[in-house]
Amino acid sequence: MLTVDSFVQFVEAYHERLRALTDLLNVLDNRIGDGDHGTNMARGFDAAVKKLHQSSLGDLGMSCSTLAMTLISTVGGASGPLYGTAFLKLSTVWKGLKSVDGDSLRRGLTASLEGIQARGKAVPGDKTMVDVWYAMTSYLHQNDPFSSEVWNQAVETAQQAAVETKDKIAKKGRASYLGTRSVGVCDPGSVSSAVLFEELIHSFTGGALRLEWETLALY
Amino acid sequence: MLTVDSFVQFVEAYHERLRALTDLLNVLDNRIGDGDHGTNMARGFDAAVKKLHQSSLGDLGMSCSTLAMTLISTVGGASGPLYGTAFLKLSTVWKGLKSVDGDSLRRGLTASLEGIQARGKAVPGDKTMVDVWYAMTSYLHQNDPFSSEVWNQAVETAQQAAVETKDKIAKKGRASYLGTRSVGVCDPGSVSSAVLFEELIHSFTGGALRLEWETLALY
Amino acid sequence: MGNVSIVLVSHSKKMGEGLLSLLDQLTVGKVHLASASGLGDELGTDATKVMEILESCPRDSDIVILFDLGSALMSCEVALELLGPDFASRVTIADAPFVEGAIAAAVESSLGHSREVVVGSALSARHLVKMQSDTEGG
Amino acid sequence: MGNVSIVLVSHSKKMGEGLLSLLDQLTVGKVHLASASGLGDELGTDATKVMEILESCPRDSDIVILFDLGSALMSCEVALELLGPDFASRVTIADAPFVEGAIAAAVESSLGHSREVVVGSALSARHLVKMQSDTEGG
Ligand SMILES: Nc1ncnc2c1ncn2[C@@H]1O[C@H](COP(=O)(O)OP(=O)(O)O)[C@@H](O)[C@H]1O
Ligand SMILES: Nc1ncnc2c1ncn2[C@@H]1O[C@H](COP(=O)(O)OP(=O)(O)O)[C@@H](O)[C@H]1O
Ligand SMILES: [Mg+2]
Ligand SMILES: [Mg+2]
Ligand SMILES: [Mg+2]
Ligand SMILES: [Mg+2]
Repeated sequence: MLTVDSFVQFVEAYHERLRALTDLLNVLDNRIGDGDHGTNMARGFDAAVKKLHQSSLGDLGMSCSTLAMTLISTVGGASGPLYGTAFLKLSTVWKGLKSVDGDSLRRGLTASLEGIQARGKAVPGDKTMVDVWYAMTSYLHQNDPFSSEVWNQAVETAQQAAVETKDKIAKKGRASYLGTRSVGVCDPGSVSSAVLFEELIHSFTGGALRLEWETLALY
Repeated sequence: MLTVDSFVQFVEAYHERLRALTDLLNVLDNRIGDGDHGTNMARGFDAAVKKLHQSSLGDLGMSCSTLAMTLISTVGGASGPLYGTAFLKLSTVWKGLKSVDGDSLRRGLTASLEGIQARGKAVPGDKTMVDVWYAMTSYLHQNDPFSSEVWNQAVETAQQAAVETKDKIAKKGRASYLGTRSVGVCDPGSVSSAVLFEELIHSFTGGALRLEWETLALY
Repeated sequence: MGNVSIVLVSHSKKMGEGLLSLLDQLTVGKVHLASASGLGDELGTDATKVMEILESCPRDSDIVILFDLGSALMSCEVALELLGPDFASRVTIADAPFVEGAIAAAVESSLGHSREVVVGSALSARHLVKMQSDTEGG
Repeated sequence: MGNVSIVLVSHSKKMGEGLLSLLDQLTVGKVHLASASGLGDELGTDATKVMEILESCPRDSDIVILFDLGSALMSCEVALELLGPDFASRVTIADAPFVEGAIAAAVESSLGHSREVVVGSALSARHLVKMQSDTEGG
């Protein structure tokens, strides 16, 4: 179950992870983009943590829209409007709710995926964060009812989808400028998305898996 | 006859004319371009006078190339490389000469016109300075031998060509963005060219006509 | 004042401001021009800044947006979604070359043309021949 | 270091520098990039500055120039004439959209491609679709 408090804890925890992962995400983006994804995400979630702490958050809808507005104004890169759109969609689905269960979470993530795809026009396989969001939501749709086993597997599925972007050719975003030269490096936004799911599910379940990342295998 | 001294006097005199005409040329350019032709030309010839005074000018070729180099680095607008090219061509034709006669002047101006056309790809009638340079050189080719009457007529021919650009549609330069809306205003570069010929011929003949300009009829 | 405002959305504040001054010179006050470029002084775009700049355009004017890269486009689209359909109906994002499209659009707007014509001229800037071979003559 | 240097010639110093920083971020030191833009801080171009910037490119590199407006092109052409035919033979001025062409050119150069390929990609940027309709899918 996710409440306003555990949602804020998720954002805090994800922010910590991003701080630790900034260099890795920059390196990945440097290889196939412009080298700023780690910096962008850390800056955005740094601002988000501050903003959430300052705001009086009545419900999860408000929490998500506050996060979204912060991201669209502070991340700077493509990931800003994309993650921003994801949390705007969540804020619509979770409007007025003080807590959400597994069904609501799945419904929310499905709406987010649709939002990300409408925004960036990417489809699964294009070597973008969509690959991870799609893998995550598909897994949740195919594995009802939810158990802690299912949540753990969902997190692993997301990681696997991120790792599998390595061998793909980027079709969207800056990495697509490189065409086939984008092969051999994981998509940075996919990695940041998989870690986001780790932390989101961890907060949601109060203790799902946190995964090991073989960072050197990512590029 | 033009010598290094009378060439420098020409540049000085033209500079004075440009200072007096800056606003008018800006207004014309404002109506059909970006409003800077007067400022551009005044800045360029201001720098040119200073540069010519500082330089030891062995011959007319050097005088013209010094002027040209100054114009291409200080005028800033399209007229910079265009007038710059004109004087570079003159410097080639007049290489090593301490003085030039009417034939040399005509040969030089003909080469300059070719240079301007090669640079800007305009043809007579496109409502650019080419209209005036073409009218001037054509007149000189048709009116041999040179007499003071011929030089006076040449200057009037140049002015008339400038005035006649008013009813034309610009095909080159910024004014061409306006299409038919460029009609009704004289081309600023044609006006600055006609005045240049007034001063050049005045220095060359030691006293040819200086014309009245009905400035209010230009736009 | 033309009825079509021109808004520039670039990743670089400098690039947006530089282009703005070029357009300014060409349109001499006849068009409302604005830039929502950069993430502060960093490279990036900020959808909330785009919203602000759009909202500060004259209310009776339509708006044409020129953007540099796909991620700027996404910020524009988020901004329009947040401003709502009524506002968005006044706005067209032009899929045009940033500089050449903006110049064409600004000139057309300064001539008092409609949003449709302004957008059309921006799109046509794709086909603009900036270099002319000698043989083409005129 | 790619064998093709990219030189930007804009009327606005800010616009040239802004685009340069965008290219810099994309090519992360793999390409020699330079801007010969503006007339000092004023709007305009300076052919002697273009000459200097061209001369300061690595001597073993070819050069592709992107320019914003026709008058910038004329300054480039004067610069090449003054540098002479040997130098000019190493240089191509691309008739391409300034921003989109420069990005495409810089990326291709960073991949080590030849001047021909770099210029080709700049020219193709004319046809770049920056906005994609939803129905186009991938
Ligand atoms: N059109 C798109 N659709 C979905 N995701 C995208 C798209 N474009 C970029 N991304 C995601 O954004 C990430 C890059 O984000 P970031 O580096 O912050 O922005 P930028 O590319 O503007 O520098 C990519 O790794 C990819 O996952
Ligand atoms: N392609 C061209 N060929 C010939 N003359 C041109 C061309 N483009 C512009 N001009 C001349 O240059 C003048 C404008 O000069 P100026 O205002 O100084 O430059 P800019 O147009 O770059 O601001 C025009 O009035 C016209 O006579
Ligand atoms: Mg990036
Ligand atoms: Mg970026
Ligand atoms: Mg002008
Ligand atoms: Mg100008």
